[in-house]
Amino acid sequence: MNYTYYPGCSLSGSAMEYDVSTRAVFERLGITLTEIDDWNCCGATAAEAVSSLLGSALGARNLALAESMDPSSDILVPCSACYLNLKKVEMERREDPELAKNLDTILGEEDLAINNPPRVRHLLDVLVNDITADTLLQKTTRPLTGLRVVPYYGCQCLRPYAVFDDPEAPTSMDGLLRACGAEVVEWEMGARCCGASNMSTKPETAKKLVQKILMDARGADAIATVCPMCQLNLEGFQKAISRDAGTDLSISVLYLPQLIGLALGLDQGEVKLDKNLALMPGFMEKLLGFDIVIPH
Amino acid sequence: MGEKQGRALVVGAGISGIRSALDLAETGCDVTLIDAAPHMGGVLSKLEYQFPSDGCGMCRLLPMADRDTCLQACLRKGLVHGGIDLMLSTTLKGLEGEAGKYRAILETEPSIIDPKLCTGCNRCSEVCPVTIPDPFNQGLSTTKAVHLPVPHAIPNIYTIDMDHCTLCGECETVCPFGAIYLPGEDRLELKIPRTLVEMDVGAVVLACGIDYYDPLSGVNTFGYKALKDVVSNIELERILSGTGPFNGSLKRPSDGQVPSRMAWIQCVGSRDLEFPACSSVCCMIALKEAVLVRKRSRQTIETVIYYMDMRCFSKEFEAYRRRAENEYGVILKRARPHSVRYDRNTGGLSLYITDDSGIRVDEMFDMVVLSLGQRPGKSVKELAEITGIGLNPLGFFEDPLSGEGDKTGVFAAGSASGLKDIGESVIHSSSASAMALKVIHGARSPHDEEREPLNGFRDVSTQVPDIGVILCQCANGPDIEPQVKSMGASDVHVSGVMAMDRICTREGWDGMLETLAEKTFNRILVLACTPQLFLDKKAAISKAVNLDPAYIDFADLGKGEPLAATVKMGLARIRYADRLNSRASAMVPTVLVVGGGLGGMTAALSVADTGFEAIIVEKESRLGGNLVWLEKDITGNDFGRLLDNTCRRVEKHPGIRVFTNAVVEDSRGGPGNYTTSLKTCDNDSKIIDHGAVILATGGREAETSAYGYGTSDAVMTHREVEQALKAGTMDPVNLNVVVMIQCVDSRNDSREYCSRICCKSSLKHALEMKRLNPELDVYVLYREMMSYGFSETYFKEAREKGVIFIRYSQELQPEVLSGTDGVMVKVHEPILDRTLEIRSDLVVLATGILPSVIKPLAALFDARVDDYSFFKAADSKWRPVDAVNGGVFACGLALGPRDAKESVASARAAAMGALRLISSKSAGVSLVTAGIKPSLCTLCERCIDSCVYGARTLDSDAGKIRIDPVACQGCGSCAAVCTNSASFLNNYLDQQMFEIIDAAI
Amino acid sequence: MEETYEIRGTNWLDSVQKLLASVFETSSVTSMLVPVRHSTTHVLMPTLVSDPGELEGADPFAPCFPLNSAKLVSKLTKKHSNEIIAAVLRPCELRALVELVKIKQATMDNLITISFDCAGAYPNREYNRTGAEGKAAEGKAKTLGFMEQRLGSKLDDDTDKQLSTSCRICTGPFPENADLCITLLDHDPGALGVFAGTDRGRELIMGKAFEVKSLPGTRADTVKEVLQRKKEAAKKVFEDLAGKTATMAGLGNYLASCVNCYNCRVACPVCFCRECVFNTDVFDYEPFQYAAWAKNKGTLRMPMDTVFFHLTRMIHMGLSCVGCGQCSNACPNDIRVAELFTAVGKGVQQGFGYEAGKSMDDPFPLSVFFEDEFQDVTGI
Amino acid sequence: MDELLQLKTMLNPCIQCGTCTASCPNEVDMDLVPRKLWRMVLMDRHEAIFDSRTFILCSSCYLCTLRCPRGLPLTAAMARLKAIAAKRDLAKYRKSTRFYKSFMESVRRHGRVREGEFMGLYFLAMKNPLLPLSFASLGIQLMKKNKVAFELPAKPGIGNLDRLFKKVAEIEEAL
Repeated sequence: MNYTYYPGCSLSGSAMEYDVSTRAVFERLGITLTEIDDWNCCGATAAEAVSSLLGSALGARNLALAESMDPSSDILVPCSACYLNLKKVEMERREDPELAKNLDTILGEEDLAINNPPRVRHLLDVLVNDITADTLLQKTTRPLTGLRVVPYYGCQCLRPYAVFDDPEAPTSMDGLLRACGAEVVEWEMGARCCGASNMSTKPETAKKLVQKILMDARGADAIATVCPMCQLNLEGFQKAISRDAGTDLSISVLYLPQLIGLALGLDQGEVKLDKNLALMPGFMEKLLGFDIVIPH
Repeated sequence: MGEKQGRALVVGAGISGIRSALDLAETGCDVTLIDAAPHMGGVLSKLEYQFPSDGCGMCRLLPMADRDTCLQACLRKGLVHGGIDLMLSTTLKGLEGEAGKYRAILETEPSIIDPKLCTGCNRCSEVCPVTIPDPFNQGLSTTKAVHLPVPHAIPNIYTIDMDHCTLCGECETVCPFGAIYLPGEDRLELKIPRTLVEMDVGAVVLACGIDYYDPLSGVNTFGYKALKDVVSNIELERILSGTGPFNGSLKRPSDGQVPSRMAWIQCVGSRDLEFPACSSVCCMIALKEAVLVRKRSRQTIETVIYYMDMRCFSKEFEAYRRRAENEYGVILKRARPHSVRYDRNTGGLSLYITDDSGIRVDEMFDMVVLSLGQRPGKSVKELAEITGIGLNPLGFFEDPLSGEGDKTGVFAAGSASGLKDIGESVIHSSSASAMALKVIHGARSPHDEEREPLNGFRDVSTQVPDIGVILCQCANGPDIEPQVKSMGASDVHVSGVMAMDRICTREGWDGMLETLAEKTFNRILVLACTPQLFLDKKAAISKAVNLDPAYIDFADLGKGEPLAATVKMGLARIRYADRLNSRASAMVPTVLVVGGGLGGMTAALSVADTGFEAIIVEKESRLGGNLVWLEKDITGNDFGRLLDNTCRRVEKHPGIRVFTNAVVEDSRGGPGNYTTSLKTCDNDSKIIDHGAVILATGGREAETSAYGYGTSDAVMTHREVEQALKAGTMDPVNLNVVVMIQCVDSRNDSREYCSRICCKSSLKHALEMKRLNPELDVYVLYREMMSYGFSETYFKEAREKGVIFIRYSQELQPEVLSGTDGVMVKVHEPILDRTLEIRSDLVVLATGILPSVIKPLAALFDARVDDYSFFKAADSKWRPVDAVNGGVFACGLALGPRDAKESVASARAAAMGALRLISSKSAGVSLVTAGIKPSLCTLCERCIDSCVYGARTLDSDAGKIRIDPVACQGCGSCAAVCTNSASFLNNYLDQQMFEIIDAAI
Repeated sequence: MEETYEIRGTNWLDSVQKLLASVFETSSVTSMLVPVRHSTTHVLMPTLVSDPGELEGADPFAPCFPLNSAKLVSKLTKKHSNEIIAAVLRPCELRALVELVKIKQATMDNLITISFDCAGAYPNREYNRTGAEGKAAEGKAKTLGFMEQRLGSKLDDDTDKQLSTSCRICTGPFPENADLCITLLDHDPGALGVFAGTDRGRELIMGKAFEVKSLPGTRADTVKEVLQRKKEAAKKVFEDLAGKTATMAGLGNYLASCVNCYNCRVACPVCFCRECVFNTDVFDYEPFQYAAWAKNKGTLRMPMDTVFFHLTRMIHMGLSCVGCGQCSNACPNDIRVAELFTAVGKGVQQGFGYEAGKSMDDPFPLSVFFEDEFQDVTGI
Repeated sequence: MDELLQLKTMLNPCIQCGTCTASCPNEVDMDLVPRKLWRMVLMDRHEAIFDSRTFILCSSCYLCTLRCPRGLPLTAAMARLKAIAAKRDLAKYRKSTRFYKSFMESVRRHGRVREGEFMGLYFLAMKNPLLPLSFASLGIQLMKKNKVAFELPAKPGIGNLDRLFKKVAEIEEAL
């Protein structure tokens, strides 16, 4: 079981810890990730806002590259925005022959083509359905016992394409986190929008959404995320939002593979905990208390 | 009349199946009525309250003529009719042959409990160790694995849920009648195996009903089954029911608390992507439920209905909605909630909605009811394959406008061809049975045996009562013989008490007949359990002892009442049993049809096709009515061709006489026997004798002076548009903007009802104009789009084609200002909350439907009109086309607004009603019929006022009250109001009742 | 306000006689039913007068009515006749007549009704005891004295202890829809007013040579005051009665002295059966049945079915009871039947939103059906 | 075909039920709630549409798309409005549209986004000397973690997507 890996721009910059921890976890699980050569930006939310064809073309180029590398291996995408953009091309191409034709013309410029592209899979999808919680449970050597985690899914890995989870009441992370020994805290905000794409241009609107999420997460030790936009949004503005809300809303925010990596026995450096912007002392204390246990 | 017809098969024993089966049985067919369930009644067995009366009225389906052929009891319990064989747990597995000569293969589920032996004693259930969710209460309460499928059904046969049964064998051991055969070790060996029956039938009626949308099959955003206080509307009906999980008190399932706020969410599984049709009945169901809740709670529970369009499109529905809002305080909110969330803080349920102002609000409720949409019945697809009947794209039986030309002898009835309310289902079922009857009649062979004539019994009416008592003894029951014998001995009228071993068995029964044949009793009382089922057995006893069934009665030992009271009451009743010595005159085998439009012609054809005579009276010089100017309907049916075909068939039919330029002048008589004079064109009078009358006087597009109609050529009505398009005088290519205004002069204080076809007309014309000129801008200004049923798809199509729909309210009506360059329409757009000005070339007004004047005509036949001057039906649900007296019927627009297809169905139903009456034998008067003692009568005429059936008249020449025994339904109102005791109800006489009461206390 | 004509004679009886005579003059009435004090027996009895000269003995205001005249009007009009007659009726008699017309036991087709402000009446036996049944002149004087006292006190019932209970609790002592309505309250002593209660009355009254006047301005207030007093009196009587008769045992006690003479039934103006069910073979038991019942219960009160009889009459006639009180007058054993029937009648009529005798236009209950009625009883 | 007409055709089946509004996380800050916006599109109220800030506030959470009972691609419709606004370079939306444009410019040059470079491009495009300050707090955090560095626009190099961008523009021109 190997995957063609599409990291996307964020994972090579502001979300490097997501990239590093993902690779580390898969390595620990004995699965090879092969990065697409010369992959390009998926267009994020910006491309569609400029030209929808441009958005599709950017995604299509990556699919074509992946197909040329290995048509039988799924494309694993950790970033939700990238995932959706690539998925959208995968789906829309199939339904809209006109679009498919145009994409062929554009890709033709670089002598690329899409025939039967590999499936686009989100990291969470692969973890839940391919790796499975059972495997994690077996491989967990450092159970995160007593760590209270709220799983945050964001939007674009869930919607509009309901591929691997309920698009409004997702639960796929629950099993994975429990397999890691963590306690999953029930909350309402797992699938609510954090407003990341507005944070640069309409921060006053976006902050309201983040505030709601942070408010509901109170009581948990950490938020687990699967999207670099969400992660940055939830960890980067905690001080300002706490100030607005008049109450301390700071909370540790970690990428899901970081938590899984820790449970699998990786050390803090291997999952790049040093890059996280929000790690609370309470969380770090608990982390130190987790013992490596030898699996029976 | 009363000729024996062939056999018909009716599939499905819900109300539609019951209606069809009774129609066919009453017109002389043998009927086999099957249902896949172990009980009859379909979905209605679970529903106790129906709008607009908020009560039940199912028994109104029962025969009105020849009443004694049918058990006159609550139909929700069961149907027992001499001409109907009921087969439960039975499905149609194959059908071969052709119309009139089918061979049907019926499969009956193997039964673990032998229905012939089970007496419903409940001992099995008492010992059963397995508790399961009660399917009758939608799982809201529990029952045992061996249970009654419907607690109030007769017969009360238990069933075993084999999915849960542990085969412990307790029930088998305890059953006193040996009725239970649990399967053996290998579980496959069943003592009573699956049975296949082959049967020759002339026609098949498919009344297999519908299913409901299952929210669990979709994304279930409303949390159905996940949140306990989110219930479906059927579950709520069960909660409100006296046999429901809380014995009829309204509680929420989660904690048994009385809710304080309840929400209904409409269109769950309807009008969506998966099912782009409207389920037609949910709006009224929700209104009814909310009204029930308001009534029950003395208006303390707040009820809110979230809806998209409140589709109260049938005649009385709008008035019901007004009552619900104004009298009962039901709150209606136009909004579409997307999901129901559980609020952890309050334990309540929260709904996010956007109201009209665009503000998002979060509303809290403690109970949410989902108005689940319709889906085709489980068996529809299989039945379509077996019978060859077509399916529409949504998987319902096809329902063509004209079934006349079809060769097939298979007809869909009721909601199997799309969800209908009870009234529409009843109409549609009678329409199906009318077509089936035609097939059977056409295929009838002359060798069929004639039905045996009644009478020829020995005359015992003047003899002193000489009562024979038969006591049915159960081997396992207590020995009551000595007690009954001693009671018999002390009653001077009893000359013998005979105990028999279980007459429910073949041997017991034969033994009883043998014994009785040797005796000469003139009254017979049989003491047994569930005597309701012995209706046909009464006839058998009657034959064996040559005694009018009037002198044979049963008393129920199984009700748990004191034995002495039961026996004495039975004796008191039988002692006074009698048959009124009056005879109804023979039915006149002719039906008068007033009005020669589509409805009138269809009704006449349906009558004449079954061998009776029909006479059409039309006041115009030609037949056709509104069809003359209509071109086609929204589905594309060609009305010109329909008119030609129908007229041709009417003119050629030997059984139909047509009088054009003629009107009804006067009429005398009553159901079965009318004498009517017609005035024909040359001022001649023509006298006609007929047994029933069908009023098909039609209706017309309402005139208007609203919105500048009449002052500008650019303002037209739909009729004018239809004619202009048909004649080619209007070309939409020359138009740029068209505005259509709905509900003109309608659904307001002066004309309350919805005309129900105008929205379809507007959609039809909007789509037609867009087809001819895609550039055309069409605006439809509406209050509620009444695109019920499958016509919802055209609403969707019109939107997709770019027709803009703007909602306006009664308070803020559009304005039309005529100018030199076209017309300006001003309308407030509620979503944008601003007034739009639309400069248009054409404004089309939907002015609604008015009935032709029928009040004087109806009065001639002792029928009435409703508040809107349409024909007043005896009961809008259960007797939707008949007048109370049972001899007058109406169809088409005379009955209320309806489209051509619905008119045709109502016409066939009206014909079926007339046929039920005039094909009745009426040789004997029903046992429970009113009489009069002239010597006591002071002619106060109160009985006449109190008789809703119009069975009583004053014969002023003779100074006597006359009773029509056919029209009389034995309700007893006349006897109740008569202080003189001059009016009496046979078999409910004063002395008889006194003695029965005496015996009871 | 309806136009009123005032008539001033030497006294009330003279005034009313003038009015009655004028009816003969200006209409085609051939005879008139009116209480007349008989010239030889001096007994006051409803009399059919065809000679206006005989009206001299007419005394409709005497505190006595030996029977409810509605029954007599029934006899005069039930079968078809071309004669046009007039009838002077107390308001309660008129109400009974309206009920009888509704059940087709009388018609008003050829009938002119005349009614008046009723000052009440004494129980028949009481009136006889007062000696008013003396000579014509004494009777007349008695009536006028009664009128003076009653009208002077504005019908204050407390000032006349002899009045029958039915009259004290009567809440309809004023004429409403008679063709001609005579008003006595608030007129000068001896004078009376007359106004038309119907179109027919209007035609009749037109062109009469009486002085046109509007009703005394104080009348409305006085009427209100009288009714208020009577309502309170009625309430007291009914409460007292309810205490006594709420249980079967209580009712039995109340009716304990009933002997099944059926006089109350005969006196009742609205009881109209050709043959009462209690006279039929339904209640004609076999000797062995009596024996069996006696054995069953130990004792059997004879005659049987007395309570049953009254219950049946309440059921049959309660809706039509006009509260005239003649049943009490008729009882040989002084059972206060009228209070019982009036109370029950009022209650049941209220239930149906009906008032017996009030208007010809109100349909008789039980002959019409409303879907929503009696929801508290039917539960739906 | 006119872009707005295309959009209108796409939205024709809308029934104005308001589910989109009730679902939108940013609805409170919108001057025209989504339901009204779509109504405006159907009614050709172009001025009103581009007078509102509704579509620019869409954060692409796709809840409305998911929930629309008519199955309309509402998030895509919002994006289309953004694209039209970007193409017309409407002053009201420059803060956002230039953000997107700068982002895409970075993509065109290098195939990938260099977060630092794109922010630089954006600041240049907005010509607002105060703008960078509003990003300072996050930027400093990121820089501290050595995740991103503000950099001046670099010359296009490996991964340049000029050809792709050009072809897309060509096809769009022809539509």
